[in-house]
Amino acid sequence: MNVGLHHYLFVSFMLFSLGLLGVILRRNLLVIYMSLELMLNSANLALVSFSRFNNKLDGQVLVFFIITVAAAEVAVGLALIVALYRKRQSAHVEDLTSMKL
Amino acid sequence: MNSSLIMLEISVIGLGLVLMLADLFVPAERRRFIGYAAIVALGVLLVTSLSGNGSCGQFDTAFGGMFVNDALSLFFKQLFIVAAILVLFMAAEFSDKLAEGSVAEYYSLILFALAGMLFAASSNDFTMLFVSIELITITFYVLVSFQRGKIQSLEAGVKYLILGALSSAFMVFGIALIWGTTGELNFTRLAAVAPQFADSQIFLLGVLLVLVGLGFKIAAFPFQIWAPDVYQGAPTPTTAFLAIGSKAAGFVLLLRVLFTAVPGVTAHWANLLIVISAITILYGNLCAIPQRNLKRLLGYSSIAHAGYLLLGVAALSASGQSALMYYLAGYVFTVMAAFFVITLVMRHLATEDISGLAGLNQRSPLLAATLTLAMVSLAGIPPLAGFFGKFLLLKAVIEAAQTSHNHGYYCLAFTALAGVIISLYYYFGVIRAIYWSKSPEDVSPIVLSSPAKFSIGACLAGMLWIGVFPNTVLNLTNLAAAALGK
Amino acid sequence: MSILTYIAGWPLLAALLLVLVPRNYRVIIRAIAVLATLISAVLAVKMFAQFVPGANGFQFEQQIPWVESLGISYHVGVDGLNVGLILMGAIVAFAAALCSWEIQTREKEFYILLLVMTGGILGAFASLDVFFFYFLHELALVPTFIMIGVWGRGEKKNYATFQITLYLSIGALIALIGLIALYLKSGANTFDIPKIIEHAKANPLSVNAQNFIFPLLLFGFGILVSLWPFHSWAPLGYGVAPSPTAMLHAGVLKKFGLYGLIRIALPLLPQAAQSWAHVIAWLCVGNILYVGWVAMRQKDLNLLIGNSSVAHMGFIFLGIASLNLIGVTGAILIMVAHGFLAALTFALSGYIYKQTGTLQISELGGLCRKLPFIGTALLMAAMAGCGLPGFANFFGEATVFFGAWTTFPAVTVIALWGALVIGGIYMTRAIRNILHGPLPEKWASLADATNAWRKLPYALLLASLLLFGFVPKLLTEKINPDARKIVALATVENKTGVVIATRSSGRESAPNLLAENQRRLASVATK
Amino acid sequence: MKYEILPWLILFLPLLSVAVITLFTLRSKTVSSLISIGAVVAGFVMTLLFINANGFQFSGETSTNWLSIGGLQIDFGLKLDALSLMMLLVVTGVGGLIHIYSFGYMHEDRSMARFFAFMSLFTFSMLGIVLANNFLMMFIFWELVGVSSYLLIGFWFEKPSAGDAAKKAFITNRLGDFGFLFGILMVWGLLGSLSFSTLQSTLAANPALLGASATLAGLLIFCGAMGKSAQFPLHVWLPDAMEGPTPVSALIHAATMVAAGVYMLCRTLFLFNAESLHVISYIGGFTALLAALMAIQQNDIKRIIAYSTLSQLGYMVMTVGLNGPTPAMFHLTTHAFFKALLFLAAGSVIIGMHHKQDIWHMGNLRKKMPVTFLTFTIGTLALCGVPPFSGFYSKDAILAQTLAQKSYLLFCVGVFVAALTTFYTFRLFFVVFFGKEKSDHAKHAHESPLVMTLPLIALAVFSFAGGFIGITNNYGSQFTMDHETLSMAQQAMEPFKNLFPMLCGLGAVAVGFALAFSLYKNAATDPLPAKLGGLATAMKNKFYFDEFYEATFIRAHDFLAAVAEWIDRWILEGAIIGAIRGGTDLSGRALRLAQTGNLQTYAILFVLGVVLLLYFVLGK
Amino acid sequence: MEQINNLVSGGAAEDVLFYVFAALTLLCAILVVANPFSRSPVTSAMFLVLTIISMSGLFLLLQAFFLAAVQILVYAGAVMVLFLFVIMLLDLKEEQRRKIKLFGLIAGLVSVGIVVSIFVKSLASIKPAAAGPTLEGETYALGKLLYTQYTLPFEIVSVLLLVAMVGVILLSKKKLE
Repeated sequence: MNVGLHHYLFVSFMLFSLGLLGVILRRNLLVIYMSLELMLNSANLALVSFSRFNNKLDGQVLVFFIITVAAAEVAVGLALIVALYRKRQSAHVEDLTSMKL
Repeated sequence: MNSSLIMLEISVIGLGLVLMLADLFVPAERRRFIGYAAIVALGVLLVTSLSGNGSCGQFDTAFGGMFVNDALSLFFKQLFIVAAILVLFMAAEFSDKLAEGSVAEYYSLILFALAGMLFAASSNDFTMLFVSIELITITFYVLVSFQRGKIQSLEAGVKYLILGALSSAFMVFGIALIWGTTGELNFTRLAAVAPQFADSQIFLLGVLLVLVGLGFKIAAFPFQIWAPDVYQGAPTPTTAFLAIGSKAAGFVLLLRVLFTAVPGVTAHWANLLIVISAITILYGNLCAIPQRNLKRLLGYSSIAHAGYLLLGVAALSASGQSALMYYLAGYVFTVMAAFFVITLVMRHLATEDISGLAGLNQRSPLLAATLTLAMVSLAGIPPLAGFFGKFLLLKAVIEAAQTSHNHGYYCLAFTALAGVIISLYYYFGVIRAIYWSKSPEDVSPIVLSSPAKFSIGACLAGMLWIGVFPNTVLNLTNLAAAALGK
Repeated sequence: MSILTYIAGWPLLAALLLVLVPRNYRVIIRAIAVLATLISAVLAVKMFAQFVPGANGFQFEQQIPWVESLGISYHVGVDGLNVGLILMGAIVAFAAALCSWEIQTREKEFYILLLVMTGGILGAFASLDVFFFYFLHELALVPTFIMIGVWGRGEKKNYATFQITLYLSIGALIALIGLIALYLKSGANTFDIPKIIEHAKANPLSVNAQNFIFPLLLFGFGILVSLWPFHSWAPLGYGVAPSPTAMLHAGVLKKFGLYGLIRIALPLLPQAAQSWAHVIAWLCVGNILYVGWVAMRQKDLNLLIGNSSVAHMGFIFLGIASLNLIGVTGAILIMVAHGFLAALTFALSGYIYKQTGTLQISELGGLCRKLPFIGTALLMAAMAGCGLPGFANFFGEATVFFGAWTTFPAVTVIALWGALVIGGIYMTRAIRNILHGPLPEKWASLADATNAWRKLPYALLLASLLLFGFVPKLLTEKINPDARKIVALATVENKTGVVIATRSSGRESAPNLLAENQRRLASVATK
Repeated sequence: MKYEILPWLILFLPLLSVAVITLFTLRSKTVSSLISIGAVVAGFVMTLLFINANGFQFSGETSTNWLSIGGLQIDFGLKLDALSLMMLLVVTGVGGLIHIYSFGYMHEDRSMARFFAFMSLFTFSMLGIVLANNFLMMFIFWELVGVSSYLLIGFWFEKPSAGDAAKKAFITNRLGDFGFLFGILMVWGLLGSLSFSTLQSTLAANPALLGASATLAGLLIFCGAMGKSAQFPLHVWLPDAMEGPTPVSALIHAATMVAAGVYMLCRTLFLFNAESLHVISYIGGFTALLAALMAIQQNDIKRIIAYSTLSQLGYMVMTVGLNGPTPAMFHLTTHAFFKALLFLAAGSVIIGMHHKQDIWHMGNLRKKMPVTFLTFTIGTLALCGVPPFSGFYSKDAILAQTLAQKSYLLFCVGVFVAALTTFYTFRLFFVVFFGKEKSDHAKHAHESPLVMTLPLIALAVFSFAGGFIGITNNYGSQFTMDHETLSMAQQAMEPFKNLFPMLCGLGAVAVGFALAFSLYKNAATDPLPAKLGGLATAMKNKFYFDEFYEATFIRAHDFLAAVAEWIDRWILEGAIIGAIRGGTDLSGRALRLAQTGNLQTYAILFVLGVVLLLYFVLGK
Repeated sequence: MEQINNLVSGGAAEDVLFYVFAALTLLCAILVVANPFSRSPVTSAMFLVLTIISMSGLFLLLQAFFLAAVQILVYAGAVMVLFLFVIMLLDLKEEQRRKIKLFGLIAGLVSVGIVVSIFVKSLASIKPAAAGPTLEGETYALGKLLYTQYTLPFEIVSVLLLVAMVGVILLSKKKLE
């Protein structure tokens, strides 16, 4: 069987799900953040494969934007996590419960 | 290429840059005036955009149909600018709580977020949708965690960051699927091809994932979970802007996606929207009942209001959309008024608990009256804005029930009704705390600066004006809704 | 500008004015409130006097477009149905303002709310536009909640406020849904009541639509009027409410739902009204009999009055349910009469509370000795409450009985029992325990209402009751022509052939209905 | 009709007096009482003027429209005929005398002005009943006399017993009124009119119009009379009503109001069919018997007279039921004279005794209060039916009527009651006026002032002569087509036309007197309980009617009230509202638990939300 | 470029490479999320770098050369370095082995399972492309598109980067007034 769109999409879906699983299960903010990057990347993969099989370039442009935005997001996010760590000496999600109910 | 269409956005971004630079040259003790300068500039922009000859007034598309100026975008842009002006006023009052060196940045970030919202209002393409939403969201990450000295602010920032990024991931994936199936990113062109894919699972999946992202922005069930924490932790002006700007941006995009891009799909989702709207209303209102923290209370209440606003979406009609926008217009002034009072009270008392409101009418009758009226308007009681807005929304829903013979709409109307009644309980709780809880020993008066008085007055006037003379706004929203249907 | 705009407008304007008056100018605050309501009352009397009975259409009309795209306009006008109500409302408002001397904390806010409430009520009754009708009612309703919550008395205050807010909001909102549905279904694309009715004459609503909308209006409005079994808020709320609020709400605002049923539901939803009439009639039994019993058990004067006021609503519903000219006219008569009566009783109980600090019936007794004026007034009010001739209530109730007799004889008999016997029992028991008997020593220092200013509200309300009791024609000749129109619309025959027996004139049709009546009577007799 | 304005003035002058007294002269006892007395005396004079101008044999109506709604036509109209004119004379005449008497009787009371206001209100209402030309108007005044009676019974409201008695009277009357209005509605529903004359002509034209419900309608209307005239089973209020001042008892509970029931029956006699009349007559007879039995063992001077009133009312009702309106009205009129006289005399005794009312504290008063004694004697003789006192004639007419209607059982009852009446009246008479003084008060008793004794004397004259001054002529002309007017001598000889009933009546009087004389001539205590045992106790306790009603009617209502209140409190308010409120609050608190503050939970919930959304749309 | 192009041009080889890269990507991704041997964020980060690199391999297979490069440069080169830098900076210890919340675990697994099943189910609805893939890695075309049609988003993204910059500075400024 030839490798086609379905295969790539399957990988992309699995990647997305793995990322999701990471977000849900891991407790370290940084790891969660990495999992989020995984999810974004899965979208990239999907876009690129669609782009390839639909013969349209717009998807790749979108990927370009996604990568840029992701980079910006990571920068802000990491700065935030660092600031938080300085305050709390922890990057654990469970320690972030000063506001609830 | 009608790049002149984006003059407004360019001006706002430029203004943001100027403010940031101005910071370098203005002495520290006068930085407050940077904000006032920004307000004046925005006021000018508002007037020009209102005039009809300004960039917003030209109804056209640009950038290959990616950017569209129509009555809808015009309405929302005006709404965003008004909101931003009021937030800047609030920020000026709040500035002593911010790190001293970063006041100007705070203003300029507000302007950048505003730019994102303005772009969102004109988005007619998923790329635009994505980047404008990201611009708003990332700016808000910073705005939410702006009080670095306060753990709650940072915590709120992180929560918003993670969940925001999560929702972005879903949305991006959804966009990928939509584009992958249809090959179109442009809303208008998508609408033309979408009918072919109406039963394509993967296409529907894509649309749903986009809705997840937008649902997050407007804090609709089941993506409402972040709202209370973030509202509570964020600096109050940010909260206010989040409650209005971010939410409204979510709604304008939701309207565009549902009614411009995939109207055929939306038509089948009446029940989905009904359920989401109903649960959102109930969730927000029910959770708010035992709430004692004012900002958190407003967080829950904003969830409930997202639900009310969704009534207009669920109605799937022009009158529903028009009602939604009308409601938003009233909501701007109401929520701003509420947060303004909270800002000032908190600055004075350093508490966010409702009990802190005790004796407020002795401290400052104006603030007490303003908060009361805001609560009354949120509860939907005449003659303030909230009443007529709810009236229009209910009307739209019942109209939908009658035209579509879907009894779910009646259930929705009754749920909304139940929500309104539940909400009376906690809104009146706030009023009660102001007027008839035991006054504390010390009832030192809260002194208001004249800009604060001015902006509170403006909020009150807006609330009353929209409630008592609905014609002007209603005509605008009707036009906007008509533009959406085209 | 129509005189109606002034009647409703002065109190609202005065409320705005009060916002600007510093709170320590108490005399001025009171004076403004009293003056504004006085002006309203005088204008209302003038309007009532100038009203031409039986004139075609509405009088003192005024219409200003408000939201054209929805067909909403500020439209006021009176015909026989509301002319009496507005008069009653204005007089009661004046009396309530006079009685507000008992409020001694946060007076400014109280008077503002009172004036807003007054303006809202009067405006709602004058309104001929469904939207404003509702809008102004809400405007009047909210101050009620706040007044009860802030100035209420007793330890059940919070609970009562909660319950009254909950109930009335539910009622109002259900009615709102009904009204919106009606607006949409009518297809007239206007909220203007006369226009909708005109439009519906040519394009009547389908029976299905009617059967959907009517219950919404019935129960929505019914909750506002404490229709059984949605009544439990009323005694409780009135039990804790400050008396001016209770006067205005029980006396005037509560009539809104009934007025809405007559003004909107009957003419526009005739078939539904006909098929629901028997339900209303039997719910009245709950009001009259059941609540009457509940009233018998009350140990608190205000709760007793509150329950009796709920029971009175039953008669009005019965009049409406009878769907004939006599019944509907009687219903409106009671609405006016009960307005004065409820205001009077709550004003009096407020006085007693102010003097004694309690309304527990067991604690009181023999008050007639120390409070001859108040006692006599209370006695007269109680007598009016059990339907004594000479007071306006009697003719209302009697008329309702005559009207309902032809359609619901069994219910009428039960209502008679409720009115004459049960009403008599609880009223005389209350008098016996409050006014009669030896005076407990602790009340030896009570002071009667001595100066004319204090006596005025009670005297005014009593005089109104007596005036309409002796000369009911003042009202009936005004109500009659317009009630006839409403009834004519409400009794349009149903396509399916089920005709609810109605009769506009007993005398002419007496022989025709003989057989039917005899059958009914036989069934009553066997019961 | 000449002087059409006069009836209106007669009716409204008392109302005017009420208004003037309450609004202006409440402070002044004398002025108030004079206004009130003036109103009723003027009424009497105007009645005479009117009769003088129009004569008795006259029938006319004057009316104005009060209210008219579609088929409901309510007039405010006055019906003037022999019946109402005679009643006018009784009400204003006897009433006037009682008003004058009250001026003396109430002189010490600080609320005398209020008293006279109430009295005027009552007079107004009573006149309204008398003059009413339609059912609703009659009902209105019916209610108004009820309330004035309530006010007057409760006049000394600080006495708990007075308050209770007033309440009881009001509620019992209300029970009767319930039936009355029910009946009115029924008649209106069937005949379409409320006016007496229209009804009469409609019914005359088509007697079957009332159809099957004629009996029911008749009995319901009789219910009104049952309440007002205190007929069994609604008789219980009248004895208690003696808590009011004595003039009130005389005016309302002897002469006028209680007679209103009989008057109403006579006024609307055309409505009743044979069955309903039959029932009415038996109820009347039974009441007469029952009340007479109860009277035997009462010790309160006023109560004894009250029971005798009950008993006499029973006579009247019985007679109406036997289709004898003329004898009934005749007895009503004479009864008004002598019973008012008895009450006023009793009042005089009470004043003399410093408000002691127990007859066993009195004795030997004939010396101390000669005028009172004399007039009381006349009243007693009239009540017992000793010729030639007025009671003799009217009672004889009644007995004759029973025989004429061949109602032998009721005849026997009538005769037996006559004997009982004599017995208890003379028991009272002997114990109060003869024997020894049984208390200090009795020793120091004194005669009443002239303003009180003069009305006594006036009434005594009528009690004596009432039987042959033309009363039957006037009533007869109303009810009998071919009535012939009799001269005074003919009237005086009337009973002798029919000897059997007369002799029976006289025999009964003789028996009763003999018994009373033997038992009570000089008795210091009541010898009867020892002789009768349980029966006496039952009599004394009024055959336990109060207790019975307490246990049934009142208890049932209180029980239902308790049930209703329980449902209200626990089901409607407690369970339903409580559940809604608690449920709302609880669900709020429960939902809130989702907001744990933990980011991970939020993420899970978010993803669950996505799953929910996807499943909702795509899962099917 | 040329070499790689040649390397993957053969259909079978391409398929094999796909499976290799795909397996590598997923395996590394699994190790990012759930590494049975280590819970250190550093390990996760390193595996993420590997994931990204193997993904760019997939990009290459899809003829998206420019993006493959950007992926490595930006992600592996910049973003991940940032991550590692932060991890080092914060001196993060291993994630403490706190007790796993059963509810969280089950809910997470179930929900992700459902998401996967819905995803996979919806895969079936993808219509096979009408024509075979013809798109080659046209960097030029991509650039043109980016600077013509997509100018506006591009500019907005630049503002976004500015915001991010400002934000990072604001959030990381040492001085706290």
